[in-house]
Amino acid sequence: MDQVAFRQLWRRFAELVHANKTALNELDAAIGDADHGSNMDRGLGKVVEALDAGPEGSLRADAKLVGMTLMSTVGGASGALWGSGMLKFSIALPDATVVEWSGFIDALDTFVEALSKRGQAVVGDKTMMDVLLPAMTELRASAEAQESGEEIVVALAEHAKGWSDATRELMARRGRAAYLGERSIGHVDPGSVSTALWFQALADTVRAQVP
Amino acid sequence: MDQVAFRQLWRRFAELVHANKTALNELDAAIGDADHGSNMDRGLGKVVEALDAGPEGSLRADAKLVGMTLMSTVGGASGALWGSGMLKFSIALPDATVVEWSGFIDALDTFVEALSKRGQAVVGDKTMMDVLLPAMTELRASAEAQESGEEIVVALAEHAKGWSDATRELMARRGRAAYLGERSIGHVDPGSVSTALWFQALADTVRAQVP
Amino acid sequence: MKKIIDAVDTIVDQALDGMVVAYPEYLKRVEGTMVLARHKPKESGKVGLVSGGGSGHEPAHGGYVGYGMLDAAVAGEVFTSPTPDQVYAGIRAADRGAGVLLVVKNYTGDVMNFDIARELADADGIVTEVVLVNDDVAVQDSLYTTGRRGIAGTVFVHKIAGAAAEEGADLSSVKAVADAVVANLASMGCALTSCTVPANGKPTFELGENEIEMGIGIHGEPGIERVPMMSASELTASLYHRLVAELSLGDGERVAAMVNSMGATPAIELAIMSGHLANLTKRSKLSLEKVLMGEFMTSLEMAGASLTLLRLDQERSTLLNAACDTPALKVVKH
Amino acid sequence: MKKIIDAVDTIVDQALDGMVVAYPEYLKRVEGTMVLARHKPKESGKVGLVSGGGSGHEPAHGGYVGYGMLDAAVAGEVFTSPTPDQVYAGIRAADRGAGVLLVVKNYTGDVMNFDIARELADADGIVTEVVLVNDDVAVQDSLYTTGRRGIAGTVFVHKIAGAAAEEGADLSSVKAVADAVVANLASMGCALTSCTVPANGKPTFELGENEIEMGIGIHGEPGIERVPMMSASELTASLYHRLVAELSLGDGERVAAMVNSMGATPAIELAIMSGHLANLTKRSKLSLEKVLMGEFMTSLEMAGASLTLLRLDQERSTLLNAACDTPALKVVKH
Ligand SMILES: Nc1ncnc2c1ncn2[C@@H]1O[C@H](COP(=O)(O)OP(=O)(O)O)[C@@H](O)[C@H]1O
Ligand SMILES: Nc1ncnc2c1ncn2[C@@H]1O[C@H](COP(=O)(O)OP(=O)(O)O)[C@@H](O)[C@H]1O
Ligand SMILES: [Mg+2]
Ligand SMILES: [Mg+2]
Ligand SMILES: [Mg+2]
Ligand SMILES: [Mg+2]
Repeated sequence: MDQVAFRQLWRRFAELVHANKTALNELDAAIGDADHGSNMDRGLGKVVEALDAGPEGSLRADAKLVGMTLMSTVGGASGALWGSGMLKFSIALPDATVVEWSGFIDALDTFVEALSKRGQAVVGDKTMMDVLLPAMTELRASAEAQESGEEIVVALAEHAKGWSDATRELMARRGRAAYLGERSIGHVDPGSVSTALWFQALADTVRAQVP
Repeated sequence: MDQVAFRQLWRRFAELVHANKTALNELDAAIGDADHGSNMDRGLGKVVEALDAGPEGSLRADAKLVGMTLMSTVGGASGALWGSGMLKFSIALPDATVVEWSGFIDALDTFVEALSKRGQAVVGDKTMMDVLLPAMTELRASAEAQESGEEIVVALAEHAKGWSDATRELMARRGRAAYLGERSIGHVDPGSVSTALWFQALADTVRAQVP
Repeated sequence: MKKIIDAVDTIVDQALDGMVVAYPEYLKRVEGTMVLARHKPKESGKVGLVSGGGSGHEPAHGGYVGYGMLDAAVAGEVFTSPTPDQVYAGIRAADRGAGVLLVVKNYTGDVMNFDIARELADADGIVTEVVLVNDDVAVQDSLYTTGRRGIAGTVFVHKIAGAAAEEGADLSSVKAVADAVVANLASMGCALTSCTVPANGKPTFELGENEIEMGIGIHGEPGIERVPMMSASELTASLYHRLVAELSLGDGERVAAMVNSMGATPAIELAIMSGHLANLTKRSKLSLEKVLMGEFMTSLEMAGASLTLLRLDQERSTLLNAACDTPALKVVKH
Repeated sequence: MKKIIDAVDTIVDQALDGMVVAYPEYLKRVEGTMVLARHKPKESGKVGLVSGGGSGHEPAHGGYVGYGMLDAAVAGEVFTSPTPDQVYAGIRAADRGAGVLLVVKNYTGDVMNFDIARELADADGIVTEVVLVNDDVAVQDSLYTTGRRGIAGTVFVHKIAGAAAEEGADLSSVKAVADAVVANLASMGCALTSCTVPANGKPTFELGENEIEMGIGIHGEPGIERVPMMSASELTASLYHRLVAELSLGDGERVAAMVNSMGATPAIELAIMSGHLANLTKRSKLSLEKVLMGEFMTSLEMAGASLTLLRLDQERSTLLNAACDTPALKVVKH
C-alpha cells in the first residue's frame, strides 16, 4: 500500500462515517450515550484536514498524524482506542511511502494488540473487538494462503459487516453498554459498525487502485 | 336574608366554583397565571368548613368568618379583594341572625366600595369590578322600584353572566392580565366569571328559600 | 404532568420543611406559618428585610434568607401571592426594632396582600416600608395600568438593600437604596417551553418546536410576542439592547448583570449567553463589574432565560460586593 | 431541539469562556485548551486535584474549581470524555510540585483517556494518582465487566479530597482519603424525561406520561428499569433503601447525603425529597449530618433526580465541613 492509497483509505472512512453519523448515534443512543457517530465524524473530519495539509512524508508520519488527530479530537472510548492504537500502528509502519501487504498486516496486528491491551475486551464482549479480532485472524490466514490483496479485503469487508451484525445478540461486558446488562441484548454495538466501515473503506480503496 | 340562607349562599358559591375550577384556571391561563380556579376553590372549601364548624352567632360573625377565611386561604389578587371586602361587609351587617333586603344591599355596597378602593379598578378595566359595579347599580335601582328580592336576584344572575362575557372584548388595565396589553383582548376575565357565579349562588339560594 | 411530589396541596408546606432539612444552619420555619426566617436573627436595632411571593420561583425567596440579605421570606401557593396573615408573620419574624422593609414584586395580588399585612403591622406598632420592584421592561410602564412587573432583578434588591440593612442603615436609608436599585434596574425574559402549575396539571401554554415566547413573566403567563427560535447570540443581543435602551446606558457606565435560568435551561446555555453579554458590554463600552449566572428566579421547570442589567454607582457596587451568606447566594471575602 | 446555542460544535468552547465571564475571581481558562483552572493557584508543595469528563453535567466540573476543591477541570464535548492531551494540560495546570490526583468517573472512555494522559505526565516527570469513582448502585459491580459507573457522588470526592489537599496532605494520603470516600459512597438516580444531546438533535429516549426510568446514568443513557410514576415519598424511599442496603448502614451511623437534580427538576421537588430523606434517616436511626441539595451533577435538561449517601467517619466529616470556595459549592466558616 502506498501513501496515496493510505490517505484515500482515511478519506473514504471519513466519508462512510459521515454518511452514517446519525445511524451510529442512534445505535449508541439505544445502549450508550448517543455520541459515537458524532465522535468519529468529528475526529475523521479533522484527520482528512490534517492529511490534506500534511507534508508528503512517509506512511509512518501519516499514520502518526492520523493517530494524534484521532487522539485529540474524538474523545470517549473510541477516541482513546483508535488514537492510541494508530500511534502504535504508525511505529510498526516503515519510514517510507510504500509498504508491502504483509507489512501492512503486521502493523494492523500491532494496532489490534494495542486495543486489546488498552480496552481489555475479548470476542463476545460486544465491542469493536468483535470485528477486529476475527478480522486479524482472517487476514493472517488469507495472507498465508497467498490470496490477492483485493480478494482478501473485499471478502473481509463483507465478513466484518456480519461480525458487527452479530453483536446484536450479545450482552455487553465492556464499555458503556455493559451497564445495561441484559437490556443491551438486541442492539448492534455502534463501535463494531464503525469498525466494519473501516474495512469497507479499505476494500473500496484497494478496489479503486486495482484498475 | 337569614343566617341559614347566608350560609347556604356560600355553600352554593363553593359548589359552583368547584364545578368550574378547571374552566376558571383555563381562563386565567390565557391571560394570567392559571390559578384563579384553584385559589377560589381552595378558599371556598375552607369557608364551608369554617361555617359548618362555626357557632350559630350572628350574620356579622358569619361574614367575618368568611372574610378571615378567604383572606388567609385564597391568596393572589382575588384573595386580598374578597377577603378584605368581606371583612368590611361584615361590619356593615347587623349583629343579628336576619337582615332586611335593603340592609343586605347596603352591606354589599360597602363590600364593592372596599374593593374599588383596594383594587382601584373601574368599569372597563377587565376585572371583577365589571360585574360588581353594574350589579350594585342595578340592585339599588330595582330595590327602589320595590321589586321582589327573588325577581331581582334571578335577573341579576343573568345580567352578571352577560357583564362577565362582555369582558372578552376589553383590554385589561388592572391585574395580571394588564401586562398582556392588546393580547388580553379576546379572553373573558376569570375574576368576573367567579363573581358572576356568586350572583348565581345568590339567585339559587333566594329561589330555594321561596317555596 | 410528571413531578416529584406527593399531593398538589401539600407541595409548599413540604418544600419549606425540606429547605430547613437542607439548610439547618441558615433557616428555620416560623411555627405554624409559611415563613422561613434566619436561623440566627440579626442583631436588634437593625432594619429587617422581608420578601415573598408565590412559590415555584426557587431559590426565591427562602434561598435568600441569611446574613446580608433577607430576614424572612413568605411563601404563597405555587404562583399565588401569600396571604396577609402570612406576610404579617414574616414581618414579625424580621422585626428587630428598627422597622421592616418589604420587597414586593409589582403584581396586583402581591401588592394588595402585602398592603393588608402592613395595616396589620401598623396596628401592632411595627413600622414598615415597601419597595416595589418593577424591572420587567417587556411590559409597558403606564400610569393607567398596573405598570411593569417585578421579575429576576428583585434579587439585586435583596442583595443591596440587605447589605445596607446589615451595615446598620436606618429604615428610610435602606428604602432609599432599594428604590435606587429599582430605578436603575431592567430585566427581560423569554421562554422556550411552558411550565405546568401543579394544581392545574397541564402546561399553561404551548410553544411550537421552532417558537420562543419573548417577554414572559415568572408565572408561566403568556409573554409579549411569539417569535421564531434564534441563536444564543441573537437572543442575548435582543434582550440586551432592550435593557440598555430602557436604562439609557451610555459609554463608560458601570453595570452588574444577571443571566438567569427559568428552570430547565442548563448552565451550559447560560454560560454561552454570558459570553455574548461580555462582548456586548465591551462593544457598548460599559464596564461589566459583576455577573450573577444561574438559577435565581425560576418558573418551575420552564426552559428559557432572563437577562437583567443594573446600573451601578459606587454605593451600589460596594453593597453588591459586600459579604453575604445565604443558601442561594454567597459573597465570600478573601 | 430548542436550546440557547449558536452552533453545535462551539458549545463547549463558548461555555468555558462564559464560565470565566461569570466567575473571573475563581477561574481562568488555560489558553488553547478545554481546561478551567484556579484563577489563583494554590501554594506550591500541595497536591493538585484534577477532574473532568464530558460536558453537559454542569456545574460539574468547572464549577468545583477553587479553594478547597479542584485545581483544574477538563471539559470534553457534551457527554464525551475529554481527550488525553486536554487531560494532560489539566494535570500541568494543577501540578504544584507535589503530584496530582485525578478524580475519574468510572466510564471506559474516561478511564482510558485519563490513563493515556497519565502516561504523558509520567514522561514529563509529574507524579499522578487516580481515584476511580463508581458510586452508581443501579449498576452491578462485577469483575467481569467495567463495574459500576461514577455519578453525582463524585462531588463528595472533590470536596473531601480537595480539603485534604488544601490542608497539605501528601499525594498518597489524599488518594487514600479519596478512595475511602468511594468505598463508602452510593448513589442512584431516576429520569422523568430524557435529555437531548445537541449534536444529536433529538431526545435520547422517550418516556411515557406515566413512566419513570430508574437507575439512569448521567449521559442520557437508558436506565436499569422502567416503572410507573410514583409519589415523592415512594421514590425517595425506593432510592434510599437501595443505598442503605448497598452500604450496609446500621443504627447510629453518620451520613451525608446529596439530593441532586438532573437538570429540569426544580428545587421545590428536591426540597420535598429532602424532607422525606430526613424522615427516612430518622427511622433507620442514622445521623444525617449534612445534605447537599441542588444541581451538582446534571444531564443537560433532563428531569429527574439522584440520591447519594456517604458514610461519614470523623475524618470525612471534618474534611466535608472544611471551608471551600468555588463557583458551585461554598462552605463558609462563621
Ligand atoms: N473496552 C473496550 N474495548 C474495545 N472497544 C470498546 C471498549 N469500550 C467501548 N468500546 C467501543 O467503543 C464504542 C463506543 O464509542 P463512543 O460512543 O465513541 O465512546 P463512549 O462510549 O465513551 O461514548 C463501543 O460501541 C465499543 O465498540
Ligand atoms: N385591581 C383589581 N381590582 C379588581 N379586581 C382585580 C384587580 N386585579 C385583579 N383582579 C381580579 O382578580 C382576578 C385574578 O385573580 P387570581 O387569579 O386569583 O389572582 P392573581 O392574579 O394574583 O393570580 C382577575 O381575573 C380580576 O378579575
Ligand atoms: Mg458513546
Ligand atoms: Mg391568577
Ligand atoms: Mg396568582
Ligand atoms: Mg460518550
